Amino acid sequence: MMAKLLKNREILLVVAIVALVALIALRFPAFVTPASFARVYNDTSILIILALGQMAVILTRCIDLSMAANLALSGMVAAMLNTAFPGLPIPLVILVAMALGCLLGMINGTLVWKLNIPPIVVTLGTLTIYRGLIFLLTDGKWINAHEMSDAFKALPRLGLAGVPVLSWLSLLMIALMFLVMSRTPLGRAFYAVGGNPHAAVYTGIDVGRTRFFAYCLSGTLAGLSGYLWVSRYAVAYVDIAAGFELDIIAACVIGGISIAGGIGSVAGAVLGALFLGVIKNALPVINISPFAQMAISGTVIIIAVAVNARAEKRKGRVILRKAEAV
Amino acid sequence: MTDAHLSPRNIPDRLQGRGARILKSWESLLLVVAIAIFLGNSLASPYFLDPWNLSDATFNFTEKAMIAFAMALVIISGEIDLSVASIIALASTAMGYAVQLGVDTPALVAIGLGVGLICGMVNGLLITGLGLPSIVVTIGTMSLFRGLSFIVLGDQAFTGYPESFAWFGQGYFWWVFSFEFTLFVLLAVIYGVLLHKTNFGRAVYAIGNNQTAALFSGVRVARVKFILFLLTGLMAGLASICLTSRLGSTRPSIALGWELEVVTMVVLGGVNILGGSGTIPGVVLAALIMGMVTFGFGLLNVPGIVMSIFIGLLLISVIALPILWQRARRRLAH
Amino acid sequence: MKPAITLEGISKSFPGVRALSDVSLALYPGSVTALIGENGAGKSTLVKILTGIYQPDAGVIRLADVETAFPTALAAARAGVTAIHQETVLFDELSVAENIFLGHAPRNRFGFIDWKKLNADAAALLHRAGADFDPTIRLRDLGIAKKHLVAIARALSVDARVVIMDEPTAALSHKEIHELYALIERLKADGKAILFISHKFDEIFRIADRYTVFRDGTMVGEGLIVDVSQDDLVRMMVGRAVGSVYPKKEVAIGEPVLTVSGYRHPTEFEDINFELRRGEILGFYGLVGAGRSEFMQSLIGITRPSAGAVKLDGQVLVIRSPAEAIRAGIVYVPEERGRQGAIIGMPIFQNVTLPSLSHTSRSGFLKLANEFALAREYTSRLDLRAASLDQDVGTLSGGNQQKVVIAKWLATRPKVIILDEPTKGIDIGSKAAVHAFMSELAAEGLSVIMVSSEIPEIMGMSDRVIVMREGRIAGRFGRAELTAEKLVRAAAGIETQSNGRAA
Amino acid sequence: MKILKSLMVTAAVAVALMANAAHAENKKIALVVKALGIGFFEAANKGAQEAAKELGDVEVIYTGPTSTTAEGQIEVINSLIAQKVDAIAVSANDTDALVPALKKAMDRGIKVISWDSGVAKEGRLMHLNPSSSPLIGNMIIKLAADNLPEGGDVAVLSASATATNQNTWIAEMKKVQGNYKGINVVTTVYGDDLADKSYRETQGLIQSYPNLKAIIAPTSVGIVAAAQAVTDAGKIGQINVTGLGLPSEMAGHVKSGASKSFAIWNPIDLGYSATMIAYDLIGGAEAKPGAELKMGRMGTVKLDDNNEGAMADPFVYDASNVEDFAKIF
Repeated sequence: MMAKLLKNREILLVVAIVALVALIALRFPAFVTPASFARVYNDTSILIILALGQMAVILTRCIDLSMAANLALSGMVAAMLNTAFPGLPIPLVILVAMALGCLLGMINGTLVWKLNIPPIVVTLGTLTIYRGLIFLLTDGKWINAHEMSDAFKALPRLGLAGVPVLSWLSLLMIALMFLVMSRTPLGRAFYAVGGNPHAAVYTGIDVGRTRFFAYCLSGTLAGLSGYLWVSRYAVAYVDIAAGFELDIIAACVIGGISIAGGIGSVAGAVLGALFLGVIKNALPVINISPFAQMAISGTVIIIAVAVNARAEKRKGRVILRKAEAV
Repeated sequence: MTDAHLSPRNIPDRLQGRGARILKSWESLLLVVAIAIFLGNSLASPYFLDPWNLSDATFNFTEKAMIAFAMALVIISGEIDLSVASIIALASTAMGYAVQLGVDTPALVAIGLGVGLICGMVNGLLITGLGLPSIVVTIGTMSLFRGLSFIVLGDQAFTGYPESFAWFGQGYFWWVFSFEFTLFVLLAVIYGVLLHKTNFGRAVYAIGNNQTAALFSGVRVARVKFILFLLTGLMAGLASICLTSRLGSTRPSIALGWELEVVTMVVLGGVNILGGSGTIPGVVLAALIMGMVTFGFGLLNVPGIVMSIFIGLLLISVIALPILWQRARRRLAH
Repeated sequence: MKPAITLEGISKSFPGVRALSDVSLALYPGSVTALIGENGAGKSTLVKILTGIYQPDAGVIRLADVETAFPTALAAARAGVTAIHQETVLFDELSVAENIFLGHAPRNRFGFIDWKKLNADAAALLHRAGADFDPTIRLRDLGIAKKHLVAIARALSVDARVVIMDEPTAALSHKEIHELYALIERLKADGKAILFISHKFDEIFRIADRYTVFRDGTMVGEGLIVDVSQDDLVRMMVGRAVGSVYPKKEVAIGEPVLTVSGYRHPTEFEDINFELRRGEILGFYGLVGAGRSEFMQSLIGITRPSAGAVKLDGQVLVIRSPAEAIRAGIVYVPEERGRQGAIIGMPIFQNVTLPSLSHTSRSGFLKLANEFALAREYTSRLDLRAASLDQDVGTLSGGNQQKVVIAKWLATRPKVIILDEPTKGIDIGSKAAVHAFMSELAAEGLSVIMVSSEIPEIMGMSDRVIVMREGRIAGRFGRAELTAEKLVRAAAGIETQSNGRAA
Repeated sequence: MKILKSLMVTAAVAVALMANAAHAENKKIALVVKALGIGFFEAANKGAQEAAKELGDVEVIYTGPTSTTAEGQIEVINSLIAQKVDAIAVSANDTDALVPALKKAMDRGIKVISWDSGVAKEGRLMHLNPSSSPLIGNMIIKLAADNLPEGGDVAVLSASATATNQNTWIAEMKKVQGNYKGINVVTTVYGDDLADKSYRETQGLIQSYPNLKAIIAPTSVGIVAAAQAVTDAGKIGQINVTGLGLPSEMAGHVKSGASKSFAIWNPIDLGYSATMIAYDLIGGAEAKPGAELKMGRMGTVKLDDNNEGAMADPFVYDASNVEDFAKIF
C-alpha cells in the first residue's frame, strides 16, 4: 500500500512539500499559519496559471519557451490600453490581454502545426520576437504605477472572502483546466498526442491541430498572467518576467510532467509550482541568503527528474514464471 | 519504395557531383545571407568597412561560437546543454576566487578549463549515467551552477586579475587578429575535422539519427555522449576565460542568457534541433551572421533588442521559407 | 449477397511512387477476405485509404451502395470502418476504457466526458472480446496479449461494419492466435465484413473465405479460398512460380566455435547451455515472448546476465557492450529493423561501415574511399537494389533495408552471426535472397544462430534447433529428427499442447 | 533562388531603413545609460538634448542596452568606438567590467566620463556624482529618521548588488548611522532594479521583520515597488517607504501615505551637466585633480583626488511639493 502510494508522483510531491514546510517551521514557526500559506499561495498564483498552460503544451510533446515573453507583451498592451483609455472596464482589458495572448500562442501553434518546425525552435524564435515587439511598441519606456488607473491595479488585490482575487483567479483556472483535461475530448487528446502521436492519428485525432490548441491554451493563460503580473507589480516594461519561462518549465518538471510528453496532471503542475513558491517565499524568512535560492531550485529540479525517471523506467519483460510470482 | 526496377550489382557511389551537393546545401543559403548582410552593412554605415572596427566586432560572437561548436555536436547527437552560460559563471567565479589567493595566469587558465570540465562531467554523469533527459537535467544544472556562483559571490565582484591574464580577451595575435578570433578559427577547423572527418564524428551522427541502432552497431553511445558533454563543459570553460579576461572582473550574472543565443546560433547554422544532421561550416556562417547583424545594428545605434527580433525572424524564416517554397512549387507542378 | 463496402478504381500516388493504380476490392458481411501481397504491393496504402488516413487520388468508396468519402480517420470510424493494426496503436498512459473510447467517448448533457458510462461500456465490450479485466487500469500495466484484446474491444466499440486486421497475429503467441481465431468466428457470425492481412499462408487457409492478391499496386487476382492452392497464390503474388524456397546447402559441421554455459538473468531467462559449431546454422524456435531475443541481446552485452560464461574458440569472453561483441567476432542482426537495425537518415554506405569504421579508417580519421569499397562489396553480395550508395537508407523498401542491415554486420567479418527474425516483414523475393545468402555464409565456415518464429523457415534452414519456452531451453532437435509437431509441443509445453498442428 | 533574392532584398531594406545621415561636422557625444526606458535616464536624456541645443554643434547619441547588464553596455560601447564618437558619458552597470572597453575607447582618442553610476578610475577621465555621496548617505537615513522620533527598525532595499552608486551611498549611510539615535538598520536586500523582484523582496522584509518601521530604497525602481508592496500588505502608516525616487512615479504613493517623503536630484540637470563636461573635455579641457570643468548653466564642477566631482545637493519632495514636480520629471 505504502509502496503504491509512493509511486504516485502527486502524493510524493505533497509529502515533499509537507516535509519542506515542516523543515521551515523548525526555524521559523510563524511560516506555518493560514495567513502565511494564503500569502505564499497568492504569490505563486501567476506561476501556477502559467504552469497549467505549459503543462498542456508539454503533454503534447512540445514546449513553449515564449510564455514569459507572451506574458510581457500581453501585459504591456493591457497597461497601454489602460493608460490610453482609463475608462475602459477592466474585464474588457483582461479579455484583450487574453485574446492577444491567444493570438501569440496561435502563431506558435501554426508554425508547429502547418510548417512542422520543431517547437523548441519556434518558441525560441518567437521568444525574442515577442519581447522585441514590446520594445518597438514602447521605445523601451516603462509604464509606471501612477500612469495606471486605480481600478486596473486594484483588481488582483481585491479581497473576496478574505482571499485576494488573484488567488481566486488561479483557483478558477485550476478548476477549469481540471475540467478541460479530464472531461473534454481535447484534454484527452493532449494525452493521446503526447503518449503516442502515431497511434493518435489512427484514432482520428489530428496531432497538429491538437498541438495548435495546446499553444492557444498556453497563450491565453500567458495573456491572463500578463494582466495579472502588470497590475500586481504595478509596472510594465520590456524585461518583466525575463527568464521566467525556465521557472515555468521547472515547475512542470518538478510536478512530474514528462518532457517526453503524455505524462502529467493538473495536480502535478500546481504542486510543482507551489513547491517552487514555498522555497522562494521561505528562504528570506528563514534567513538563508536569497543568493542560495537559485542553487536550491536547481538541485530540486535534478532530484525531481531523477525521481520521476525512476518511476517511469520500463522494466524488462518478465518471462521466467518464478520471477513473475515475486 | 519502387527500387526494384533499378539494375542490381552496379550501384554508383554517389548520384550527384560535389558541386551540385554544395550548391543545394543549407550552407550556401547561409553564405548568401551572410554576404547580403555584409553588403547591407557596408552600404548602411561608413564605419563598417574598417579592419579595426570589424576586428572589434568579432568579440560579439567569438566566445559564443566556441561553445556553439561543441553544442552543435551535442545537438546533432540528439541532446542539448542549456547549462553552458552557467558554467561560464561558475568557472569565472572559481578563477576570481583563485585570483584572491594570488594564483598566477597559467594556473587560472587551468582552473577555468578544469571547472568547465567538472561541470561537463556532472552533466554527462547525470545524463548518460542515470539516463535522464538532457533538456531537463541541464535546466537544473543551469540553476545549480549559477546558483553556486551566487552563493560564493553574492553581491560581490572579483577583480584584480593579473595583467598577463588580460591577453586572452583583449590581446591580439597578429595585426587586427585578436587572440579570441584566432582561437575561433582554430576551433572551427578542429571541430570541423572532428565532426566531418573522424570516426567519432560519424558516431555522433549515428547516435543522433538512431541511438538504439547505433548502440547495436557497436557505437559506445554512453561514452560518446559523455565526451560531448565534457567538450561543451570544456568550451564553456574556455569561453569563460576569454570573457572574464575581456571584462576583467567576475559577477555571478556574467553571460546571463547566453545559452539561448548559443542554441540559436547552432540552429541557425542548419543543425537539426532533433538531432542527426548539421555541419560546422554552417555554424561558422551562423556565428558570422549573428556577429555582423549585432555589429551592423549597433553602428546605427539600434538597440540590441531590435536586432534580437531580426535574429528571431531569421531563425524561423530560414527554416520556414524552404518548406513554404517547396510547397508552392509542388502546388504549381500540379 | 451485397458487399458491405466496395472500392472501385482507387489510385494513389506519392512523390515518385505510384502506390496504387486502379484497384478494386469488395468486402462482404459475415465473410473474411484475405489481402495478400508482397511488401510494397500497396496493402498498407489501401488500409490507410479505408481508414481515412490517406485520400485516394481517384476512385470511389461505396458503403452499402452509397458513394462516400472518408476525409478523416474519425469519418471512417463513424462510418463503421475500423482497423486493428500491426503494431498495437494504443496509449500506455491512458486507462483501458479510455483507449477503447478515445475519440468517441460518451458525453453527458453538458458535453463533458461521462466517465461512469465510459467505464461501464468498456467493461461490456471487453466481455464481448472475451476479456474480463478492470477497464480502469492503465494500459501500461497490461501484457502484450491483453493489449491486443483492448485493441479488439476498441474495434468493436465503434459498432463496426468493416473490421480490418493488419497482420494481427504478428505479436501473438500460439494460444493467443487460437483465441483470435475464435473471436474472428464470432465477428463473422455477427455479420461483420473482415479484411485480413497476413503473410502466413496456413493462417489464411485456416480462416479466410475469400482472397484478393495485390502486386506492385494493382489487383492481380481474387476469388474464393476453396478454389485456390497455396502455389497459385504465391504465383500471383510474385508473378512467377517459386521453386525451392529454402536453399539450405549441406555443409560439413566443424569444431565448436561458441560455447554458452549457465547463462541466466533474474527475470528473463535461465539455464541456457549450448554450443555452436563452425559452419552450423542453429535455429532458435519459440513463441513470441519466450525470451529468445532477450537472451541474444545479453549475449552481445546489451543487458547483463546475472551468471554464466561464454567461450569463443576456447577463450573465455566477457562481453559488456555490443562494441566488445563485434570486436570479439559475435554480431547480432536485431529483429526490429526500423528501431535497432537501420539508421534512417544516414546514407547506405555509412550504415554498412558503421561497425567496421576501425577497419576502414586510419587512426580515427575517416577514409571515404575505403568505406565505399567495403559497402559496395557487401551490398552487391546481397544483391541490394538502390540508386546510389549515398542514398538515405530510409528511401529503400523493407527488404532492401534488411539487406543493408545484414551487410552492415557481415562487413565486420564475424565468426558468429545471430540473425533475429531475419525475414520478418519482408517480401518473398528478398526473403529468398536472405536465405540463400545465409546458406552461403554457413558454407564459408561462418556459424549462424537464427531466431525465428516461422516453422517452415526453422525447418528449412537449421542444422539443429533449440526451442525456448518461458525463458528456458525446452527442447533440442537435430535436423534429422525435426518435425513441426515436436517443435510446437516443446514450444507450447506438453500440457497446453493441442493437436500438434503448426500455427 | 527566389527565396535567396527576397531574403537579400529584405535584409538590405531593413538595414537601409535604419540608416540616417549623420552630420560629420558635429561633435558626437554618446550618453550611455544603464538600460533604455528607465524614467530617470529618459529625463537625463532631456537634459543632454537641452545642452546639445545650447551648444549648437553637438549631436547627442542616447543609447544603452535593453537590460542592465555589463555585457550589453560593452557591445554598445564597442559600436560607439567604431562610429568614432568624440565622447562617451556612461552610467555604468558594473564598475570594473566596462574598464577594458572604455580604456580602448580612450586609446582611440575618445573622451570618456562616467556619471550617476561610476566606473573604476582607470576607465574614465572623470566621474560626475549627482551629489556628493556623503550627502546622499546622510540624506536617505535622515529622511527615515525624521519620521521616527522614537527610533525603530529600518531596512534597505537596494538595486542590483553590483551597482556602484548604491553601494557607496549605503556605505556612507552606515558611517553616519550613529548620529540617529534608535535607528537600527537591520538588513540590506537587493531588487536588481526589477519591479517584481523588488516587490517580492519587500514582502520578505515585511514578513521577516514584524517591527519594521521604514524601508530605505535609494533607487527609483525599488522605492516604487516597495511602496506598492507596503500598500498591498496594508501597512500604510506602520511602514514608511523613503529613499530616492522620481516625483512623477512617487506622487501617488506620497498621496496615499505609503511614502511620507523622498529625495532626488534633478536628472535633467545631471544629463545636461554630463554633456557639458564631455564637451568641455573635447574642447581641450583636462581632467585632473583640482581642475574645474564647465557645466553651462550649472556652473562648474571641481574634481577631487579621484577625479570625481559632485553636481548639487539632493532635493526633498513631500506632499507639499510633489505634485508640482511630477509634471516635470
